[in-house]
Amino acid sequence: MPELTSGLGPLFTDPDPDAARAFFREKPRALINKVMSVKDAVAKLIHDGDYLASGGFGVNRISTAVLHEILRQRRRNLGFAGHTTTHDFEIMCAGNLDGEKLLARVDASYIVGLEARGLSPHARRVMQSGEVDVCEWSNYALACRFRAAVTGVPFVPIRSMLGTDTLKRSAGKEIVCPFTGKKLVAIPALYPDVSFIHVHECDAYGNCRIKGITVADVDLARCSKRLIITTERIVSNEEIRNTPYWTTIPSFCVDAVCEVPYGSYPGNMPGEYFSDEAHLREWLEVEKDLDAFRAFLKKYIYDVPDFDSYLRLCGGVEKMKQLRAKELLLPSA
Amino acid sequence: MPELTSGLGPLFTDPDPDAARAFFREKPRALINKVMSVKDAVAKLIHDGDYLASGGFGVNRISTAVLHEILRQRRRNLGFAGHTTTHDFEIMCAGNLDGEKLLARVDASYIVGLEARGLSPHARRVMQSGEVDVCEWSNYALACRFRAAVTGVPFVPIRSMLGTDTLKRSAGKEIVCPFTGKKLVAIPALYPDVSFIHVHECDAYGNCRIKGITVADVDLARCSKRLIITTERIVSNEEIRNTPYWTTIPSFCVDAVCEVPYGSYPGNMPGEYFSDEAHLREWLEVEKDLDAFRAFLKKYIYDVPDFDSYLRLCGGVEKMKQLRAKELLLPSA
Amino acid sequence: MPDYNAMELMICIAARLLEDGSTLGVGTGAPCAAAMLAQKTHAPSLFVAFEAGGLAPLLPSMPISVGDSRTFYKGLMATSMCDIMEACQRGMVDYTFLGGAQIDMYGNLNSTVIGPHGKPAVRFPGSGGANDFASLCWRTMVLTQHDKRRFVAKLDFLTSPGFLTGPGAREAAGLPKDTGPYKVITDLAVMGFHAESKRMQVESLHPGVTFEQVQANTGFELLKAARVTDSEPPRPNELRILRDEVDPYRYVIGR
Amino acid sequence: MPDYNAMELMICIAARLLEDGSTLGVGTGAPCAAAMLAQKTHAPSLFVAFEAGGLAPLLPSMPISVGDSRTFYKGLMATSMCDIMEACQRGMVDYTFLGGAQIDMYGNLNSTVIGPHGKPAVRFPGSGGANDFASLCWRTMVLTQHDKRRFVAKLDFLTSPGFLTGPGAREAAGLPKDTGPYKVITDLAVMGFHAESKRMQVESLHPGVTFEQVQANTGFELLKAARVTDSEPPRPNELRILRDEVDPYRYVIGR
Repeated sequence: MPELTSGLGPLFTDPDPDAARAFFREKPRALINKVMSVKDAVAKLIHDGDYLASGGFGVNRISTAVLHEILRQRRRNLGFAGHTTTHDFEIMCAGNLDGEKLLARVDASYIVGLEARGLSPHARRVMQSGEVDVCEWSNYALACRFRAAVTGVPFVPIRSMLGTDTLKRSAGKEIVCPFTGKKLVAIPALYPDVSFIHVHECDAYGNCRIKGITVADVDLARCSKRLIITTERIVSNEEIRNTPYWTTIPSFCVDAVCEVPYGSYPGNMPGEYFSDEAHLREWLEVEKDLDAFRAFLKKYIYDVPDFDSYLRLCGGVEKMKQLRAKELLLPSA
Repeated sequence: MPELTSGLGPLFTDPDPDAARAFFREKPRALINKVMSVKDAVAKLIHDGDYLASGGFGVNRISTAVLHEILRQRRRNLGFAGHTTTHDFEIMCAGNLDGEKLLARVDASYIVGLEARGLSPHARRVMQSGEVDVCEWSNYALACRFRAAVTGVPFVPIRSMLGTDTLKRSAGKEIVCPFTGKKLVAIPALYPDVSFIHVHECDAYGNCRIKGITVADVDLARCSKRLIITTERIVSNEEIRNTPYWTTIPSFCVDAVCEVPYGSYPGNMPGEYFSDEAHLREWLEVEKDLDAFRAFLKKYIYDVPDFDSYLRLCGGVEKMKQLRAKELLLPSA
Repeated sequence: MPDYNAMELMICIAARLLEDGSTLGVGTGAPCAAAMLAQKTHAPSLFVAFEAGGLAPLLPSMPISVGDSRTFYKGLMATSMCDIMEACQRGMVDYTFLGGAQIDMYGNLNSTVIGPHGKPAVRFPGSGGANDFASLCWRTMVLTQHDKRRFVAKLDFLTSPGFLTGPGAREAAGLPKDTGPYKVITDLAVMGFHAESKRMQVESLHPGVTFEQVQANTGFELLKAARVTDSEPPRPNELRILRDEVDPYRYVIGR
Repeated sequence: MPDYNAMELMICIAARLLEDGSTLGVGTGAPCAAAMLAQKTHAPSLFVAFEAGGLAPLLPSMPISVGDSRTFYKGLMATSMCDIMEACQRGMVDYTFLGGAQIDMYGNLNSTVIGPHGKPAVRFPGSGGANDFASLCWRTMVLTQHDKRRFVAKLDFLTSPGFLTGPGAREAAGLPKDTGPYKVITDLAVMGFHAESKRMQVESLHPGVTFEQVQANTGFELLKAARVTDSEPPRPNELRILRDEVDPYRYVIGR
């Protein structure tokens, strides 16, 4: 029997499948109209202390409107699944300012960076302060936490993280395979309290289509206790039913449907619009100075009533046309 | 520590992921034209003693042409994954006649039946003779054997089969969850030597689209060491690349592409043609009498050179038009 | 003489047990007819899930196979077996209907073999998805003919779990909490399970059937519920819909 | 003065190591440029896999994110992170390119923190998919600048596995057999790993660079390969394709 390592990292959520089953037993399944505003969805479904997860991939196909609304409604003490979180993590960290603490716990596989764009000065400030509890994972391991939860089992085994500090600072546990005697890492299930996923289209009940890479969202949608869908557009139930093999998320997972055109802005939405790199650079730039950052957040988030107003501040329809041209590889207007 | 049950059933294949990795390391990935006849694909890729798995769901979206060709080429001593196998299992069992033994080992979750149509007399004859080694599973457990293999881990845990004779006659092993102390069943990975899957369309390299339920085929395609695709039609690589989110099986899993229109006949192909219930009833009927069955197999399989000839014997284009009308819920011609 | 047959009665009783907005894992045949009838009466948003991947179709007719194209005709989703079974394992599927060659007093089912496993007298299909549904859905219902050959004291093979050996046995085996057999609907009666002993008990008798008659067709001692009622016969609108819309060719109800 | 810069040289060397018909897990930046260059020279059917789900795109330009729409533009498949990572775990992915804030003599990488984990002096992004790629792909390649701050005797945090503590350590840890670091390509040299000791060794020196210079920029003792060669400078057609087709806006090579 080889010596087995158990990660020292904190387990922020309960991996017990029977506790999750008791919740899912009561989750409504009926086909009812779930269309509401982002403001109402956040007010109704996201509470202080909840553990959240964001769909998409950091700055691609993200629910920016929900993230802004969480700031506006000043939620506190949240947990977050940092599964290649980039701009989404940057927005969450904006809630940790001047002694306020929106983000309290994070399962980190990729945080504080914006990939090729560089690191977020404010997210680093927050994460270097020690005020946020951190548990480390690899991207695949964190995806497998959703996979285990979807499957309704307390863990799934994988073969990465072995031998590293990433494992030691995770909450994974080494186990021995009963068939081969090989060492594996048991990855505990993660059932987020609330997730938000941006999709290309869905019906009023929440049957969704994603037209591109799904990242971890097929799983994330299924393992989340509550789920907010933002969508580029709402389509009819008849349209969904005409090609049921295009449905990626079924309505019985969904609690709210919010129609938010350009909802992934300033991020990329495949086939719809490219990312606004200038605006993303502006975020990274203003974060360097706290006064500038406060003013920026006030202007773009706290002083506007909703996401449409944010889009108007950022250039409105003209800007969106440019980003669409860029996405479709057309000559820009 | 609760008492743990280990299934007594035989493990027909090696669940070791490192052995599988060594195979997959050498599996060619290049984009090359893989179009060939069913005859050549079976001759080249399926050998005596191999462990096989069939895509689709028994009599829906199955590779009938490959199954017939296995009979015609008189393969022997095969293993088979009986994952809701109905008409496919019936065809395999037809190779166990007059002392010949095509089928030697079966992982059984659903065998010998054709669902609402009743049981296959000959498949029962074969399975009641004791000449085929059997390991029992539930459908989900057997699907999870593919899932574990796809994942490259030696097992995945599930919560069904517990407490039953199905578990005792399986090769699953009870384990204790390191997080919750709960009992789970470890389901060992299954890497078939060869699988055959019928799809709606694919390109010459083997990038495939399935337009309907995928059953276990997304996984089966990925975990099989060798894979034969039969397809209703071949489309261009450009068409595949125009909507990459419709690809269900990527070409690097595929070893042979065989264009076989009506290839699931007498089974159902979603959106294409319905099952030929009369012909399926004829199979069940002739099996009752061994002489009649021998004559039937000679006429429909052994004495015809290929699947097209079988289709002609069964009513050809006229019959196919009727089945298409039935599938599309049109008034039959 | 009643104006309905035993199968029609069983299907109507089964349909009434399905709540609107609940989820149901089913196979073909009578269970599917019950689901369609429920949808067309009191439960329009009953979510039907087929183990091969079909979810919530608008069934144009009774499927022949759990995987045929009818099972996802105008469905909300056409997905995979794992996706459906994972939903069951996660606790999202409320009901299932099963059958079997044998059933015992704890609602355990045999659909694998009669006789020794290695060389059986009769080989049946095996578990299929039945063990999974019986393990993972919240409430298992059984629809079956009632005779001594089926209702036996000891199964030849325990394919799919009921309450196993009795109180606490499912939990001890590791099966999900609070799951298990719920109702057994036969051509004679409706049975449930005693809350403490987990043994099968008669809860309602079909018109003209006595408890003694049910016991005489059962290979183990049946309990009686505190209150044994009369099964409600099919209502006219149920019969009309069942015959005209659900099964016009009488594939299931015709026998 | 050569007519190319260090980054161009590194990318050309990296591209040449990629065989046609092999599979590669990559991120954005220089690794992606190397993959594009390989495709446009000797390896047209190099399968590029992005961890977010993009498989084998016809990249119209360099992606900004591992998950942006360029990563599956006219791809063979747009799938999920698990599907890509499972392919790695199954043994279907031959190469990966990684980077990191620190690397040690066994090719272990740190991309998590400098200083104590609970309250670090510097927080980096963490593993992302790097630990998975380094654990599961057959051969790991590292592209990085060469200086003593990066090439350290002891990592502050071991994010992604190289050969861990040396010979046999990966296998003992449970990592898949026969995997591990393959090449480290810097602005000074190309390094591999000694077959027995698993320690980093200089295999080729870039034009004008001496072994001593490489050692002076490295915080641990470097080995010398049995035969240390001269790195081949970029060929004219490589430079032309890299500058005109792969990175015309000089996002990566412009520095």
